[in-house]
Amino acid sequence: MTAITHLPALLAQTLAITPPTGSEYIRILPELVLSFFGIVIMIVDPLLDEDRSHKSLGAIALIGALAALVSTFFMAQDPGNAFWNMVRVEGFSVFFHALVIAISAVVILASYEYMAVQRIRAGEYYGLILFGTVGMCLMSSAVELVLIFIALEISSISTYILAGFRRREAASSESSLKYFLLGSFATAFFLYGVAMIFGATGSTNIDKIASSLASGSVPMLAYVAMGLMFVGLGFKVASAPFHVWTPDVYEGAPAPIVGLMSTGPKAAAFAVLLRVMFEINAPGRFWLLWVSAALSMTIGNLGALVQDNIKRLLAYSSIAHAGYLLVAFTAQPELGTSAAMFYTVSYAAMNVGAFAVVSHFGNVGEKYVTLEDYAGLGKRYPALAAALTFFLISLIGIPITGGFFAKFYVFSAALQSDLVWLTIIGVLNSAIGAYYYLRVIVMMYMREPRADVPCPPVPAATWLAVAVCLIATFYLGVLPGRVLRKATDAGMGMLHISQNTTPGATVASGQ
Amino acid sequence: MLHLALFAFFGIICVAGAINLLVQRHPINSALSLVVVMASLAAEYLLLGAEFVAAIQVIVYAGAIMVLFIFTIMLLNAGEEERTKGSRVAILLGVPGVVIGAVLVAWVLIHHSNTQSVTIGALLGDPKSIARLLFSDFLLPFEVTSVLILIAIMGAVVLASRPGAVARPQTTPAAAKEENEGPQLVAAGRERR
Amino acid sequence: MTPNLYLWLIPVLPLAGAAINGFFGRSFSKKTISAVALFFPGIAFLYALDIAAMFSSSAAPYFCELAPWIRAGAFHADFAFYLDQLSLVMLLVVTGVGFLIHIYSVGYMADDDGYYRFMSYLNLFMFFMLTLILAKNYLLMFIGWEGVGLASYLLIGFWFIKDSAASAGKKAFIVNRIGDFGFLIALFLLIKHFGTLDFTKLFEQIAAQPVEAAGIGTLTSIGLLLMVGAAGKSAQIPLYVWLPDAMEGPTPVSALIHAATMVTAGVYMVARSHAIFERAPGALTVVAIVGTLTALFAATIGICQTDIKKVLAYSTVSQLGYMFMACGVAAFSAGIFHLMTHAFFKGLLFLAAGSVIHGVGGEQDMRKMGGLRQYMPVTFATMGIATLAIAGIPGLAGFFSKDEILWKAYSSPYGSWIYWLIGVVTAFITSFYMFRLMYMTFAGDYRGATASAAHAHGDRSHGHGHGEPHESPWVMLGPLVVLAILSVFGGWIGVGGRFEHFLAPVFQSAPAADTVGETASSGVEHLLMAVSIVAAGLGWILAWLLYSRLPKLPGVIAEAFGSLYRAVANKYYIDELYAVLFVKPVVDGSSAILWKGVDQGIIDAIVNNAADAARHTSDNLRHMQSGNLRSYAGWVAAGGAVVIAYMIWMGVR
Amino acid sequence: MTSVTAIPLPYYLILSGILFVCGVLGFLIKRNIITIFMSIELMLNGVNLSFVAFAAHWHMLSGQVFVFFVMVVAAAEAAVGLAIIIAVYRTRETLNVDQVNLLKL
Amino acid sequence: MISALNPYILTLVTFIPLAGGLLLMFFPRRDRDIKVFSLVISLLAFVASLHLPVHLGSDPSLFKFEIDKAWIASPNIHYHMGVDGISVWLIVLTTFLTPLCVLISWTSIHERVKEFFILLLILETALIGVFTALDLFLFYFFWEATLIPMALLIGMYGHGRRVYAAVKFFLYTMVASVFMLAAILWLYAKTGSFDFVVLQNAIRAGSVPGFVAAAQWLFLGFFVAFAVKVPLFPLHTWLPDAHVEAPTAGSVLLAGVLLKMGTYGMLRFDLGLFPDQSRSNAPWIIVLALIGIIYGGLVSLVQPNMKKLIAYSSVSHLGFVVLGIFSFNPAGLDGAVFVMLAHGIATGGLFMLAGLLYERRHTYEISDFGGLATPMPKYAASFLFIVLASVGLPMLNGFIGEFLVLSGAFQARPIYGILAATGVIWSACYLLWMYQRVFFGKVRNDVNSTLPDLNTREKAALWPAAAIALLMGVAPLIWLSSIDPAVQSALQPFAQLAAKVVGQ
Repeated sequence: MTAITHLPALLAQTLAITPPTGSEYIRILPELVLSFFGIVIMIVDPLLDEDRSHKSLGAIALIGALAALVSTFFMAQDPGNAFWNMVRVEGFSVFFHALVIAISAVVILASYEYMAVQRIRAGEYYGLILFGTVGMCLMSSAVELVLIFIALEISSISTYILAGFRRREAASSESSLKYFLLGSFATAFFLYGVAMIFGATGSTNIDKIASSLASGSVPMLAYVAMGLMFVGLGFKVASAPFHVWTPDVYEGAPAPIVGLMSTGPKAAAFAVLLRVMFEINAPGRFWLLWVSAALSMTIGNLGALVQDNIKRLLAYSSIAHAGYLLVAFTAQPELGTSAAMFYTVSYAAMNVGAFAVVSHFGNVGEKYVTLEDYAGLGKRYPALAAALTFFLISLIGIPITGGFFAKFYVFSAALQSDLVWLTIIGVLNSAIGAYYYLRVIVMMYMREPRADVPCPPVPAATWLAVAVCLIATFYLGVLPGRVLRKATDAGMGMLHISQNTTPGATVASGQ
Repeated sequence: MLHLALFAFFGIICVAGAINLLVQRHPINSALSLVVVMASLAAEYLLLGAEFVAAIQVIVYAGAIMVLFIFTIMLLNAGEEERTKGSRVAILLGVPGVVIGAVLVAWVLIHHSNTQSVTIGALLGDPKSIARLLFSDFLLPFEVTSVLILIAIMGAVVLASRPGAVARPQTTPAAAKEENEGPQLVAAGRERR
Repeated sequence: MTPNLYLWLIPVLPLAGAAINGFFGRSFSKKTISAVALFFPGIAFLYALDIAAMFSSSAAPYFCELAPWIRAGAFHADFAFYLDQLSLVMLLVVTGVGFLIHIYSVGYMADDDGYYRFMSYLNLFMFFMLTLILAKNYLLMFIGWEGVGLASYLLIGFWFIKDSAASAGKKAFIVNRIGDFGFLIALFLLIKHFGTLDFTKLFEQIAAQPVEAAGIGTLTSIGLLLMVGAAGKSAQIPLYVWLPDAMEGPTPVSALIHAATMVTAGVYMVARSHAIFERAPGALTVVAIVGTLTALFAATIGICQTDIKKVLAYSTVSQLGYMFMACGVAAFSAGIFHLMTHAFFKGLLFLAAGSVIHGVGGEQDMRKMGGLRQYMPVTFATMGIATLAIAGIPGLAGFFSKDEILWKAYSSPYGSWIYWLIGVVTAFITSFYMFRLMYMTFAGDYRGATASAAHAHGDRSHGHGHGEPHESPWVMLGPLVVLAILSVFGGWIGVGGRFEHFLAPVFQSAPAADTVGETASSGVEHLLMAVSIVAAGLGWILAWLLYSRLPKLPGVIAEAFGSLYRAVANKYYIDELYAVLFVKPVVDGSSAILWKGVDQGIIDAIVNNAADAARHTSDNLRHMQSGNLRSYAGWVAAGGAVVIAYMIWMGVR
Repeated sequence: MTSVTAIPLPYYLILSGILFVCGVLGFLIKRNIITIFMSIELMLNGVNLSFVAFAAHWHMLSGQVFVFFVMVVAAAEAAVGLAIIIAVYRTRETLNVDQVNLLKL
Repeated sequence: MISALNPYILTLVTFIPLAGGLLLMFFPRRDRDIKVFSLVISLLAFVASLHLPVHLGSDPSLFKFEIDKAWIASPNIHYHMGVDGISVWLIVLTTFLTPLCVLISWTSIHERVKEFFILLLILETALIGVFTALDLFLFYFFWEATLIPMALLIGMYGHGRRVYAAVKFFLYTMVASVFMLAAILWLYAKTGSFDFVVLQNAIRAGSVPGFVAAAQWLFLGFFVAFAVKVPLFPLHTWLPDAHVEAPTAGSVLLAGVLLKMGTYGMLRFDLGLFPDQSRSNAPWIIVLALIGIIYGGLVSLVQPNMKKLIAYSSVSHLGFVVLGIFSFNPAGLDGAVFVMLAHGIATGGLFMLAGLLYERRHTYEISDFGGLATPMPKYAASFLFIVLASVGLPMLNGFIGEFLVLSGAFQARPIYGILAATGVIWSACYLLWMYQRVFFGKVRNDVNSTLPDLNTREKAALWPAAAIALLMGVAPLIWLSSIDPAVQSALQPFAQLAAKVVGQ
């Protein structure tokens, strides 16, 4: 990206192209900031003493993430398209930028201790997180399928690598391999879909595609294209039947990274899915999403019932949550979008938190990740266990947690779209789901501690990470209004609907 | 006519190569047949007038990427793959699914893609016009690929380097479990300097 | 117009006594306890006498609205008391006899370390009994009704160390509950149809009702249900079984609760509800039949009992049968009359029996007694009087009341000669087993073990063990004497229908009863009277023959009628029958079918199976995760194929 | 503008489809991880062809530009993928995908 | 108390315990201080709650002490609380029982004392909240909020198969309440409001689109959630397990208050929002209730375990409540509410007593006891008193309620009353039999011969309950006078219904 600095002049001389204006750079500011800090890390890494480098590198990465977070604010200042309509800055993309960057910031925090305990190369680790975040950010703001594809690849590849970071464990490299191969496999489908949509409409720009599909009869190719793209994206968001990779990968990957990839890339992928499904008013999507949602919820929850490995359990739970999220996609766009966006936020909050706790309990080589190891943690780490309990309660979807409102909005959106059956399947699933989350709580509080499980002190960084997630979850559970408002606005913006005419608004105001 | 003949010729080679990739049991053979596929594809590109693409296809794909593959195969001196019974799902569910899907898609492509023909050089993909496009409309993706490549490099470095290569002092009591591993790793770390 | 007599004081006084002894008695000295326990009922008794003195039939009935109690929707029930001739009689009987028995208990229970408990229970009983009597509405009456049940539960189970006593208490309470069930339903019917339970309002409305023809009408069913309640409380067939067992309680309890007062509550209730019964001939007939049968049935059982108290218990049941017979023929006043006299002589009998038991150190088996007359003459004398009274020997209380009943049973429009016949037979049996009791206990020589083996019996009424039977202290004999006097002269107030006329204002609504009495020629009356006297006499003579002249004979007869004898001796196996018919099925059924079967076998099984099913599907589902990459690719590809197929279908549609 | 030397677009599309399907099948039936990876490349090539074909059909060069990006991505994937494969080989001493099933259920 | 704080009293009463619990979190682990503190807090809440009935005002049929503030703009959730003559007493019941629970747990909880009392106080807040909430969302929130602390109380401090019991309890309620959630969401989706009053008016005005079609399902959605809590006959099997395993305080609150959440919900929401459906569904509901009454009685007759016995007796008693509610007449509803309160006191007392015994002997098996009346007379006396209250002896609290319910049911349909009245017999059977087996006879087990009698703390925990039981029996008007009007107004729509029927 360093090339960018001198490029405009060059362009100007050689091929008389009007170079991008400064404001267009502002519109990709977060990406720039992130890449910059990524590069900084790469440069600094070799200079530092290996033994202690992970601390300082982590600091840099954290600063970078926070800086990027701040820069999203500037980015938000002047919405609009940039770089020949490659990216669009609007409420929607800003929302996801902030979310994704925040996620990686917290994950970086949570990784602090992990770095030390697991003895992982910090430089590449943090660098990859930052670069991966660039990809996720671009996914949310790109309105050009090719750019989306590349961004998707960036975030994916970085997570493929990160998944393999516990290099002493065979499991880690295996999960990396599975994730990589299947990921590329699915990406190929997505790409084929892009090719077909290009063939069908002669463009890969979301708006153009939308307009050309809207005008006249939808060509057959478009349907196939949509199908193929759904396969690719469905894989990324781990929705049934494309979820198969999730448990294995999550089990093998480093815990904080699971926290990241179960939320960050997922959120970005959902952003893309929202654009593809709603902004391009994707033809014939309804039953696709309906079935996929129902399947994901059911498979996820049922699959989790008998899991004994926390990470695997949470993997299944993430499948289930993807299902709940897809319920929102079946609802009317103006209702579903905001619901889905809110869901991504609260799911990120609780899940990252949960994994932060898990990664601490896991200890060296993540030896202690089975339910048995969690016996009696309520006694050993009262506070941390309480935190985990809170996250789990949120995942169950019990009031005063973000998880509750997330489900709540999704289901009320579904009901307002008269999707009674899907809602019933959903609530039943959330009831079933209660069981396996409860198992963890039961383990922590109702069993005697195991002597052989070590309990190292909880470092401040982990505390901070957990606290952030805790506060976020709680805030979303008590005062979801603001975030939902933002989500609604963003969603309307993306759907090009003016505020005052939305059912969402009437809901908000009530009677 | 000639045009069609060329198309058919390279097309058949291409498909043959692809199928050969599947039937060959030694990775090297598969790799070579993949090279064949790519070369013949380059020819197809030429037929479509995408000369620059054709060139890149040969240079980058057949030249760089496939070399990488073969290099790896050599490195890991992978032998004949043994016919293990790994997965029923793939055979019973996947293959039929794929076939069905393929048939359907083919049907769509034949009937529902607008069946207008294209001629040689229908659209000249000469370097200049492509470059113009690449540095205007696709400037951002182009730049972004740099990040992609950066990541790829880092990944390759991290994953390919031997696990012990980076040693961290034992920072937690829990880590003390691994005395056997610890010291020698540290040693390795030093000698790497 | 009615002077406000503080009626509520009468029940509340004993309650105070009960409370004081109950809470603090543990730390009191025996004297204090006795003082408290006697003081309050005493006052109540005196106050009752005072009321009786100033009672004027013209002013009756007296009301006393104390406080509102329940207000739910339109339904009201208050703490309201009510005094008329009927309740006055009951009041005097209960407070009077009750007080005497309190005095008696002071002596009888003196050595028991649960003394304070006992006394406070007795007071508590007085409270509930008086509430029952003085209640102005059925609900308040029901309070007393259940309350006396509670008191009897406590007192029967007073020696709870004895399992038999505990069970007897429980049995009494539960059987009573069964009765109360009927009572409750009756109340609901009343509420449903008349919207109130207040006697005055209720009976006004009912008086307006026509007499129901035979067959089930509302009033009839109400009457029958009330009768169920009464049968439970007053130990009528089929619910009499608890009373004999109730003899496990200390003897004064048997005297007070299970002879003189509580068991007669049923009779009182029926009499109180006469307005209903008079308009429900069907119900009346049932009452009469039940009463008659009970009278005969219980009497026959009485013949073969050897436990002195059991004999008296069955005799009580049988006498209660008489009373219901009276009520059943709408001769309520006769019933009440017998109730009163019975209270005197049966109370006396029990107290005397208690004195006997006390004298022989807790022995209750008559076969181990005999010849006690020289040891305890006073007891013998008083008990003799009582026996004469109950046997219906002319001149004594029992004679008048029983004769009244028999006559009414014959003459009343509801009556029939069958009732009369059975009544007479019963009278014969009664006098037989009563004199049998007298002979076995007092005649001949002392057959009891002189050692203090008695204590094994667990009746702690007798602290210091010694061989010789002995007369009881005067604190016990006093009441005997008083009751003896009452048993002699108590009946005279009934002569010439004075008692009946006194009660007439209450029962005046009764269509015919007394008028018929006049019309029937007094010749018949005297004839019947003679017959019953002869029957009583015969009973006496027979008893004298069998148990005084030729003591061997009873054994021989027993042999002769082997099975019959055994059946009678074992109370016709009724208890066993009930056990097999009701208790066992309920318990086993609940355990086997409901709990183990439905609860665990079906419901929980379903739930758990659902859970297991979920876990099982889940377990199968995991095998989707074979861990093999190509399988995963297979899923993805297949899924993709389905998606594409669906999309194409959408497209061609 | 159809001339004698014209070829119907569907031919190209079918060809690309065949390549793609071959790739998918390869993924499903091949055991050697590297070969599986190659079949992914095959799929990408198929996609590329249809990109170019569509580009010719729409007379839009962007279609050809996409091919470059796809190639770049393919290259990156190749680098990373092969590195991962090496890592797996280190820990497992095998390249048979059927034996890489530590994580399951 | 000053009526100035009327607008805030509900918030105060509801959240005093929670505040206490939060403070407790920062306490040092000195058990004694913790216990004393939580006792003080719970007493404080009790005193504060007494303000409610005192100032309930002339017309208890309306919602009093209302506070209605917008909480969340979207969805339109209000912090809307208010009480009428019915809920006010349930609140007082809760605040009354909690101090007793604290006392009863004084020595029985040894480890993780702090957590215990924190959970207890949180639970109290949730319980009170359920009875105060007038916003369906708020209600659901508190409803669910009771789950976790209760489950934890059972699971952390219970005995034997506590985990199984806790999970069973949690899942039963969870699964059932999601149906309620769905129904609530539906209502919200159609009306855009969670406010009970608003919804009620909207429904009565018939201005809810698609209501008629969905009403039956909505009714069922609510009803199932409540029926599980009650618990109604086929859904009751979680109760015995939960009770047997729960710590004493848990059982007391579970039986005393938690079950009432269900019946309260039926009364307030099922009858309040769906009068027509309540009517049309009444027959089978009543049948279930009757089965529950008899079935519960019979099954508890044969329980070898004291707590299980009491648990099943609860099934029987709560059957009375449901019966009363669905007989739709003042007597029935008055009775139902009264039984709720009475059962809360009596059964709460029974569980306390059982708990005391467990503290001494660490068993609930009836067969392990016998003859206890000799070593511990005071205890026996208290036990007998509570048993009699529970049996429904006149002049004690049990009787009033049962009598009213029965007469109400009888007026609705004689057979209902008759069948239900048999429950009176059963209750006498199982309780007295149990009492005899535990207290009467000789002391068979030497361990029992030296058991200490009640000490002062235990008396302090038990006798208030006994006193209230007596008071409720003698002066039920204190309660009925405010319950009755509220019930009348609750029955308004049914009166109209009947009128309509007559009219047609």
